[in-house]
Amino acid sequence: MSSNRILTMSRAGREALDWEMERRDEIFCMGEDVFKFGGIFGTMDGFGAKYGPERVISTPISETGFIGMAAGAAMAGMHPVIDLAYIDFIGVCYNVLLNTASKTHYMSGGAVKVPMTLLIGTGGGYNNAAQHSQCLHATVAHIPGAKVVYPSNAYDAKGMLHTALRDENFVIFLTHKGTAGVGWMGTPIKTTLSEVPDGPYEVPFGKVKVYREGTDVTIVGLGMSVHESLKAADALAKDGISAEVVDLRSLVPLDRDGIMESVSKTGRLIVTDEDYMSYGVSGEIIASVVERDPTVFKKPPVRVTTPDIPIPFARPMEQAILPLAPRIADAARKLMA
Amino acid sequence: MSSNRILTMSRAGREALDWEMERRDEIFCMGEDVFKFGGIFGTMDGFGAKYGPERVISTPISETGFIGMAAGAAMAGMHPVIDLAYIDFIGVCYNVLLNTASKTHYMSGGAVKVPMTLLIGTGGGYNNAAQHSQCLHATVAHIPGAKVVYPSNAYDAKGMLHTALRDENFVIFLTHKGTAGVGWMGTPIKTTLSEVPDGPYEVPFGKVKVYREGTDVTIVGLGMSVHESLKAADALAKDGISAEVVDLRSLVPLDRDGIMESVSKTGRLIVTDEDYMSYGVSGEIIASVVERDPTVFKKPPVRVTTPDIPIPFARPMEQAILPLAPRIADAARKLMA
Amino acid sequence: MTLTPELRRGFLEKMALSRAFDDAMIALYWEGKVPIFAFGAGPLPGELHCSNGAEPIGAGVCGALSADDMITADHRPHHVAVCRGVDLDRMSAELLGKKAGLSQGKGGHMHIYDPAVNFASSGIIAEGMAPAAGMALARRLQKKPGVAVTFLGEGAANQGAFHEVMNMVGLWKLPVITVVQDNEWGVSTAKSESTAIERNSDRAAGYGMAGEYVDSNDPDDIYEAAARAVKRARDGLGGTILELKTARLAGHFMGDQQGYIPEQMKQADPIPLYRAKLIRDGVITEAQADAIQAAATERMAKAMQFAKDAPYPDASEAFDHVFAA
Amino acid sequence: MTLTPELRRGFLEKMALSRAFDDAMIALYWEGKVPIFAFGAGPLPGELHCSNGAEPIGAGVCGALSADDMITADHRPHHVAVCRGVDLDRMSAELLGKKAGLSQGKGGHMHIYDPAVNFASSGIIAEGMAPAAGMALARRLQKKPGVAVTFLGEGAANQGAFHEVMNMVGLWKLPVITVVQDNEWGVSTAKSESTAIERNSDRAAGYGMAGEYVDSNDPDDIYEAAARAVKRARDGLGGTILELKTARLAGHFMGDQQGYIPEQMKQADPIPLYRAKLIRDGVITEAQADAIQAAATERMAKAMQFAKDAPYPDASEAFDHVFAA
Ligand SMILES: Cc1ncc(C[n+]2csc(CCOP(=O)(O)OP(=O)(O)O)c2C)c(N)n1
Ligand SMILES: Cc1ncc(C[n+]2csc(CCOP(=O)(O)OP(=O)(O)O)c2C)c(N)n1
Ligand SMILES: [Mg+2]
Ligand SMILES: [Mg+2]
Repeated sequence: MSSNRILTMSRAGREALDWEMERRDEIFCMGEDVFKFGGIFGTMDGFGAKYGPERVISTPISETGFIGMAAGAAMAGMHPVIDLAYIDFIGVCYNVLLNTASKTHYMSGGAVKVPMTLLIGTGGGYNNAAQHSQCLHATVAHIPGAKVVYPSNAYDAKGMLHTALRDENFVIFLTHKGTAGVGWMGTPIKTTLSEVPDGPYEVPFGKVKVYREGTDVTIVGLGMSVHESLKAADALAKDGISAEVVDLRSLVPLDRDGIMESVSKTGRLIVTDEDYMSYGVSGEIIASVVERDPTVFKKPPVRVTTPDIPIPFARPMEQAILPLAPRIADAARKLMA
Repeated sequence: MSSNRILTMSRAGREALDWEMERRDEIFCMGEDVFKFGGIFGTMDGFGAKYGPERVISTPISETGFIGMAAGAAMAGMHPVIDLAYIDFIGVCYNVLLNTASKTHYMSGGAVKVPMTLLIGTGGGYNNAAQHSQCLHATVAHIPGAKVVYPSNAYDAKGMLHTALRDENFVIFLTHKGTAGVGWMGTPIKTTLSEVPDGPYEVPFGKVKVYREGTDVTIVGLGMSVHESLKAADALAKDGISAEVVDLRSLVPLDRDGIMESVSKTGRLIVTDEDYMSYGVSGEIIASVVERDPTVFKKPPVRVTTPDIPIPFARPMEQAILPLAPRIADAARKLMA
Repeated sequence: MTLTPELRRGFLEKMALSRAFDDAMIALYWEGKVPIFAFGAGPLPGELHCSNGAEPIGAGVCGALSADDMITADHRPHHVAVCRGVDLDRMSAELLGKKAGLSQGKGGHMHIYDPAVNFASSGIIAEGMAPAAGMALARRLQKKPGVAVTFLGEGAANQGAFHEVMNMVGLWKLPVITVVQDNEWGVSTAKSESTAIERNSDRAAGYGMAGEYVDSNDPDDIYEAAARAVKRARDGLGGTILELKTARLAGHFMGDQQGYIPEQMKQADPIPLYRAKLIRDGVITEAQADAIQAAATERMAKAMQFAKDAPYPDASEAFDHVFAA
Repeated sequence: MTLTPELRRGFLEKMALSRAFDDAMIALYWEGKVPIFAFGAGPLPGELHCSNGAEPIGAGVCGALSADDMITADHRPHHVAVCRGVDLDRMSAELLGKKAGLSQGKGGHMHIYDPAVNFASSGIIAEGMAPAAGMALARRLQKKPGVAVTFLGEGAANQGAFHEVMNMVGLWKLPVITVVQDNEWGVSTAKSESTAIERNSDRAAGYGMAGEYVDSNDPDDIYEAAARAVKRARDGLGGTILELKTARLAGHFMGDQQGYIPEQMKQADPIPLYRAKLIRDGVITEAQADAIQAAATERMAKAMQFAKDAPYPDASEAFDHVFAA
């Protein structure tokens, strides 16, 4: 097969997992409905038939139980891949993330490893209301001992999943529902699609990706916000404003140098994030820049995020509070004024 | 009784709860061992005997269950006061905080209220290792719909607990174990003690408190970090450096104006926080200042926090990673150099 | 506690109304979702979990309750809400995200709150169990009457909260009825694939409380079992795990093709069965049955019109109700 | 599975060693904590939950296990660790926070990991249950033998994780033995104040697995029950909830005055009882018993000396092991 293939994130991620599972017996999948439904993003689509119920295990609705089991299986030499569907559900199993999977290696002084990959969908924009639209990536990124990555396009989805599956640590692998390219979220977003090589490859964690170069303003985002930023950058280009769009891709480790590099060039920073504003990613990014050099800023940096409110159901309210392209573009225009 | 009484935070908080419970039947207490032990900080000390087992309910070790019950009781017109002991345990009941207690008022369009007060102890410094020393205040402050307060001295502990008990919302009331003045944490820290009026009074949420005025550098902290900052300020005074110590007191709402006011004066900012550094309070504070005015800084702001690592057990490691006074003072000296 | 003809006719009325509600919402759901199916499109966006097939539970259980009693339901709340008497117009408006909705458009279909009839629902699995027990505790402290009833699915019964809450209900003999709606499926997972034993009602023994299983999906039987549970609760004998076999006729949520359901597991529609039974028992005539159906359809049409006519909230209202003032 | 004299003598040896460990740690714990009691002071800082009184569980259950089997313990892990054969010197060093400790001083007494004997423990209530089941699952996938045993308290059995894990163990017939250590107390809360029924082993029926209660706190009885559970597990018959009545002689943690324990609930020390029993049964003589005690004391003194002599880790090592390289 040629490598001239344009894939969705969903299909690309599936290739990585399939490739690794074919070769490594220690990898197995677990999660609600994964055997028949293949995971929220189809990352395990068809795996039930291909690998059987021993390696593709549908579980009861017992997240503390099965993610805790996965951690134990990892300690015993396996590499579980868990589908948690929506990040809104972390509330019922947060202890496993916070205290077990992330800290055992440290608490054992390195004697025990917990290699496991936790796939979680994030985000809203499709009117699923306060308990099924959250991002909460800051909540998981604040846990020491867990790596947290967040690809926003098919190429990265595949490469970063290979990397996660070869990592000996607990990796929280986030995907914004709207970026994955699954049918129930509507037409795939064009900028999430990419040409994806056939074979395996790794995309290293902890490096930002400059999606689009620019000179006037840096827009830093992650997940869906990258694509809203790209839309905003298109609009801004028409106004003669050159925006550089930087995708964080990885929250832990975080590429502070990469962010700094872009801001040094433009002198203007917008951080856009679909997670709640306070005590989150947006503050961390801005602080990381200013603690290196506050004089880099020609204008005060700006946050375009979901405000500190639960996500409302009705479309007019939901669309207004999400950090969509027009809000990002507006912020950029003000920065240039 | 005269008001010339110097109390610990523990005793002061107890007075507020006792006063309110005497007068308001809707208040009741719940938590593990609260009937016999009176709560982790003795906030309910003696209440078992005074108010009886109906109003001071010792529970099974079922945090999702009893905190969820508290939320239901609140919806039905009560005001529960819950003792969760250590914040490290939020992992087993995080859903109640994240999705139930904080969001019901919003999701019901204001039709349902959830007035409840959740008392939680935070922090380390006494070698209780990775699962009993965490702060995690950013993890709860990132939840929209929950108020999060954090007194650091007896006067505020009493006044803010009165305020919490009269608030119609879900209030997460944090106290650093080391500041409470309970025997098992050793000799009470002098700066946590205050003169406490006999009668009830409210300390409003969302206002910083300037503990000590200064002109050279602003040190913003919360909980235990306030007291480490005060120690650092004493040391700095000997070097001729005048430090202003600002206690956040409340994370939600957050007094961004109050912080800005101090930094505008000194032009130098240290944020000190015993919680993990990334995606936490320290980044939020710095971002809040710089997004208002990056030119306020004479020098880049500095964070003195617990790094992004689990808390190690052994004293030499633990003491080195905590944000103690010498680290804060060092940071200030560098800022002044 | 007697199964009077009025009561039974009422069951059919409630069931018909609940079904009319779901059918109307299903029809609307597909508007605007072509050619590509997207949760977020159309006048009724978001996930939609309908109750078709579970109406006997709503009718039978709610029929055994009085105004003082309190309910928490789950992500599939319509049948319970309709049978409890939640305001139909405002509930319809809520599903459409209108300002006139019960939650002023902030909640959507999983978050139905109507304090006027002590009704609440929420979308995280087993999340409503503890609040229900807490409501019962509140009433005890307030020295007011009231039984709390929490509705969940058989899949949800494997969530840790179930154990914690059942233990406290048993320990403190709280008047809490836990209705496990056994529709055989949790999304695509059959009960036998999720649950170590056949009946969750058998788990009641582990909590020192009563357990009962009703396998007919018939509102008469459900009513009688619920009434027994309510009596025990009011008599101070504590809680019951009431597991009710039921049906899930419209899939897990809209868009669920249900290809995973084998032929022999196809479920019967309880409404025509009950209609026939009432006619057979001489409680109503064919004509009366038709009239009940027509009345339900008409009532729902009115509610839907109300919902459609109602204006959307203003975007700025998103910032209201984060905190109670 | 036969209760040989060698085995029984071994139980006494293990119990004596475990007790020697705890007594030595208790003595050290109070060093440096005067005049004001502070958790963080002295050469053994932090909370300390000792196992005095629970030694028969460690001896009896671990006696029924083989090297392949896996253990997760809780915040009170010493008796299980010592009886499992966790490295005594390095475990002692860990409690003192030394570089030579099992976790290089990073873990402390609640976080004992010794992969050489498949042992782990952790400090959040019921946290170890799911990992134990996962270890059993791993072995099944790897087609390797091994039973997993998880130890928790009777108080912990009311945590939601218990239910979730027990259901999956039952559902998938995993070889997992859940040892509920019923020492009658969870901190100051009596079992009757926390648990709706008398015995957690009766909850096993709700998960389709075997449940057994042993009420003697005698290692012989515990061994036999554990051996039965191990046999069931190895035979593919699935898990067991094994609840064992035991004692908590040194309070919940150091500093617990235990004023809440009524006279009639005072617990017996199982070690002198077992010693007398073995002498009565002619398994050992008084002199041999004394020798066993002396050997334990001596071994522990050696371990303590090792721990005391060992250097602390360097402060900079705090940054190691956050991630595996
Ligand atoms: C904690 C949590 N996990 C997973 C989900 C996703 N989810 C929603 S409904 C559902 C299935 C519920 O099955 P059951 O309890 O039997 O109710 P039914 O849908 O059959 O009415 C799942 C897995 C959720 N909402 N919350
Ligand atoms: C989730 C959680 N809640 C509370 C605690 C605090 N805690 C530690 S031990 C304990 C009592 C445990 O009782 P039990 O399970 O009977 O064990 P025992 O101490 O009697 O051995 C409690 C409440 C904790 N560590 N984790
Ligand atoms: Mg179901
Ligand atoms: Mg106990």
